[in-house]
Amino acid sequence: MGGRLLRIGVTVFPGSNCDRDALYVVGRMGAEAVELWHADPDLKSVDAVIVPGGFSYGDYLRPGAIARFARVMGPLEEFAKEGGPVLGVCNGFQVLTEAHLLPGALLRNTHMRFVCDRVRVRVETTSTPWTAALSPGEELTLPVAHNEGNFFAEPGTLSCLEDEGRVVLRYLENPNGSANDVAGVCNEGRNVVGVMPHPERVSDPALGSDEGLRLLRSVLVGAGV
Amino acid sequence: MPETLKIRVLVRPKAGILDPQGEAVRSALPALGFGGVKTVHVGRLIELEVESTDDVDAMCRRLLSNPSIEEYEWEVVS
Amino acid sequence: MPETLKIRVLVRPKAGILDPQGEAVRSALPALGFGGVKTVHVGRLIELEVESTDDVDAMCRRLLSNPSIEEYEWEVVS
Amino acid sequence: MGRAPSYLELSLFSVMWSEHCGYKNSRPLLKRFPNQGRRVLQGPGENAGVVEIGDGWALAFKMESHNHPSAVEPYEGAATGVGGIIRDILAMGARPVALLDSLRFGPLSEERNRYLFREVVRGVGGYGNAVGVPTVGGEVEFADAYSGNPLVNAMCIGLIRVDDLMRSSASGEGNLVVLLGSKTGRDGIHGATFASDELTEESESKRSNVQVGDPFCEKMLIECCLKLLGEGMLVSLQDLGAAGLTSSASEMAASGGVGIEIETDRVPLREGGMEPWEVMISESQERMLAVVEPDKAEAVLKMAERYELVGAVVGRVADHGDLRVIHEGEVVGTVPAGYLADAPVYEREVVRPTYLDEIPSLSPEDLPQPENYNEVLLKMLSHSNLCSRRSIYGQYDHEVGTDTVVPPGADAAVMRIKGTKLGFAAAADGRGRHCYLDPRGGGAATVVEAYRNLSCLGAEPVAATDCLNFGSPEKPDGYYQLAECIQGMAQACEAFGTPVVSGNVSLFNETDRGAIYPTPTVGMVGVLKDVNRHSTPAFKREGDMVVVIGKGWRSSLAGSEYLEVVQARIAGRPPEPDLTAEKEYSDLVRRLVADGLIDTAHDISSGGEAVALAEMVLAGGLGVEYERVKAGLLADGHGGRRTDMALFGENGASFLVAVPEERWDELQKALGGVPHDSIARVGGDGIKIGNLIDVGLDDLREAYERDLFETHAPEGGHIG
Ligand SMILES: Nc1ncnc2c1ncn2[C@@H]1O[C@H](COP(=O)(O)OP(=O)(O)O)[C@@H](O)[C@H]1O
Ligand SMILES: [Mg+2]
Repeated sequence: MGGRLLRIGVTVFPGSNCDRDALYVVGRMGAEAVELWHADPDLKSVDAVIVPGGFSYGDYLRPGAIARFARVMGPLEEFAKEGGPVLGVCNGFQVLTEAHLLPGALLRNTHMRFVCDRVRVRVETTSTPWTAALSPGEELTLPVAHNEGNFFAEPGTLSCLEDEGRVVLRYLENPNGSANDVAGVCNEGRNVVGVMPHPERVSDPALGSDEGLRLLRSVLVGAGV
Repeated sequence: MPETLKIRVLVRPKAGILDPQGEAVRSALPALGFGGVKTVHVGRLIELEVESTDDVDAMCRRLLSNPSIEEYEWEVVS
Repeated sequence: MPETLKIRVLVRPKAGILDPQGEAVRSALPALGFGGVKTVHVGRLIELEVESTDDVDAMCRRLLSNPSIEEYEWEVVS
Repeated sequence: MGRAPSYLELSLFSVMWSEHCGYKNSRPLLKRFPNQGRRVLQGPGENAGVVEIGDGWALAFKMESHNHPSAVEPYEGAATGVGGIIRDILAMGARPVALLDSLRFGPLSEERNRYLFREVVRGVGGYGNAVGVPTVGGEVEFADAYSGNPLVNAMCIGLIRVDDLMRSSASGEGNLVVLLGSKTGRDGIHGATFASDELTEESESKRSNVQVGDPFCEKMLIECCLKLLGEGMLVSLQDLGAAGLTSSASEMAASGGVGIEIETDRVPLREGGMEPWEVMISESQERMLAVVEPDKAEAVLKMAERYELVGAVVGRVADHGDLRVIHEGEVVGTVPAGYLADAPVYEREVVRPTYLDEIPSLSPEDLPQPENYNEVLLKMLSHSNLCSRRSIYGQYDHEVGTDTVVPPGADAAVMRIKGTKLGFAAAADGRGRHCYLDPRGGGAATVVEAYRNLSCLGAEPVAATDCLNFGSPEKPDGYYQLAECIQGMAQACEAFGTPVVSGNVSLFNETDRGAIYPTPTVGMVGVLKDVNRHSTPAFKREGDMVVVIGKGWRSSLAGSEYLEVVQARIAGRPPEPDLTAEKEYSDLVRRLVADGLIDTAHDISSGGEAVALAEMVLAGGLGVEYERVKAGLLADGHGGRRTDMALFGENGASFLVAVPEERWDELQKALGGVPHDSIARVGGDGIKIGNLIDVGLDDLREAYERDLFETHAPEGGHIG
């Protein structure tokens, strides 16, 4: 796609609350931010999609359980199956697992508390569009803020994720009881990535760090921009 | 060792009290292609294995339910 | 208008799946003077009023429970 | 009104004139607060105060109490408290961008208090986290006086363009009144009157009308209203709080000098069979009332639908000055809106309580001097009133919005404003014990604390909001405390040029165990012209010189934290705040930060100099060492006083700052005649004060970084 400004969509569900943060950061990435309203079954020909954090539908029933049925999800699933880069952050990660675009599920934090903190994570694979610009084994300090970040997958699935190198980020200090300290995973096609930490919250030196921006900008590298 | 009883506790929002979860699910259903659902209420299911039922009611009152907004019922299921 | 059926859906964590809420309740009980509780599991109670039961199972599978971590059962209560 | 009111009219009066809405007892006293200033765009009287902060931006902010609801149902009480204050800010047209919470509980040794504390914190987080407004600060204290009567004060700050300010006054005969948000149920019927009763066994049974919050709906309400305002579709906007439609409609009408007619059968209801009076006073949450021009009504309702909200035209603006309630086409109640909005006021005689003369005076001579100051320091740092608050704010999303520059943990939070160099800081403070020992001095000290905390970060304090938490004003002691605290606060705000632009009153905070400490809480906001020029308490560089500025060594043990924690006594009269010195030194520290001379500052407050130093060590992970010579000086208490007084005494008007050695001369010049003393150096792996204190970083952390909650506490429930 050469020099063309990349269009990155950000889905907005009722109750999403990191959508504006994501749209802002897409601008800082040097891409064009496109709002994708949950009720419009239209991805507006974006080149990549971020499913942002928040409390879609209040996290009622189960986080992501209702949002995954939103009209925008149809085209999003198509886009994902065709290999389009999709990043789910926090609640976005939960939505993508509920939609079966990513394996496993995110359970209640074992300590039963909402956790808002900054944690160290290790980049486990750089062969995804969202980590391509990082170095393998690199350590990042990223913010987490969630009630249900405790990644679970059947033992079989989990070992398969490990064997296929589909654990994308791993906690160096586990904030929620997550299996194998998993902080992020990708799908078989490696184009769909879900992470509990919030890269968009550390994408600005004014906020003390832009490690998140480096992660997010990977998608531009991947796209050869 | 004493054989244990299986207890099932159902906790639901008191009548008249706002049930945001139930309301959110109900209003979402049509969009998911599920019509004809009149009301939805979401509560908690708690299953216990106990040695005796003596304390069960007290547990429900003090810990398992919040009497200010919830009502509960319990039964021995086995 | 068609008279409605009251449905009760019980959703619980699959056996063997970590249940932080149940664990929290269990570990809180002794401090409150409630002994002799072997296991505690916390799940969801969903009560629906529907016109027909045709869709109920699909709703349970697709929306009300997450089959990869939860199991469900439902019955017509009235 | 010249005739006997109907039952409906009576219920309107009863809810509106109850203290909660009408400020019967406090209104005359509130007049003492200064409320003017060059930055003030909106003082008291609207839903929130508004101050201009530059570049065409303004901040709308207010603090509100939800004490009684939280005592009965802590999770929902706290949650709906947060929801309510957010809607006040929204009503001004501002986007809510920050929350703070000011909390008081009985000692954590009691199970009931642990339960209230745990569920209140969960409630604040449960609502704030979901609605997507970061909780960036607050404060919490534990004392017997709050057992059974917790205090839950929530503050919200909103950001708005000066030109976009919204008001609540209705206008335009024939304009339509639209209700937006959630359906109306029987929530909190008579809750407004209940909120001003003393808590009794009997009120425990009023639980059935507990209000439940729905942060999801609130989030939709925020986005919907901001969109409607952005597109200029609203004439005026007002939140529904205590007394529901009644207070909102009558206030909108009264302030606009018009009348409003409400058709109760047009209000979307959650339950059947609600009487008109129930609809009028229902306190169902997540609702806003808007005045809309007829031709825009349809678009407004469409917008509500887009945001999955209930929207309905429920009435119209009329030229008569009445609030008229219409049911099935019949007028079932008519009350002049002004009557409702202006409740009668009581002025009472101020009588000095005898307890003040019975407070034991403090003669340090008969206090035993501690043997081991390492133990004393650790005991102080691990005390529930001094230890880290991380286990609280770690449950609050304090980063959503990506504007939090200085998160909780410092003296105040700093927020940026995207697209500008501007920033603002906010802090909430209260000093219950001090106000009990000396109401006027304590009232002033409360304002001082907030002023100092903002200045530490380099922010210029511009205005304040407050929450007046007191016992019964119908008892002489209670009224005296109320009057005197207000006097002290007013004097300080006057001296500092920080007008009080909004506030809230919560009286009758009494249980069968007696009244709470008089606890006015103050929320203050300050401006940073360059948000990158701020300081924090954390030590940043080995070798920095640590300088005490102000009255550090003229400290006292009277009513101090040390006296209560270590000597187990509550006695003496804390030193009178020196407002002139407080302002002079605070302003100086702020200039030092703004000029880029220092990036490390902390005020000496609860726990005195030693605790303040330890906090700076803990925040930065770098140790500190008193220079030997000076240590001697301090050992005899900075000139002949007791060691414990020198280490842990409190006085105020004092700060600790740190600078690289090469800037020491520059700093001295800048300090000029202001009393200061270079006392220590950053370095080592702990806190070392001569031969008195030597504690390693790990021990400090273990004492300070305490988890204030039980581990794995289950959700909800009703314990105790
Ligand atoms: N209830 C609370 N909610 C959020 N933050 C809190 C709360 N209590 C304390 N904090 C934060 O912890 C830090 C220390 O609080 P405090 O000791 O009251 O500060 P100070 O003594 O400077 O007023 C501050 O940053 C404050 O914002
Ligand atoms: Mg301070």
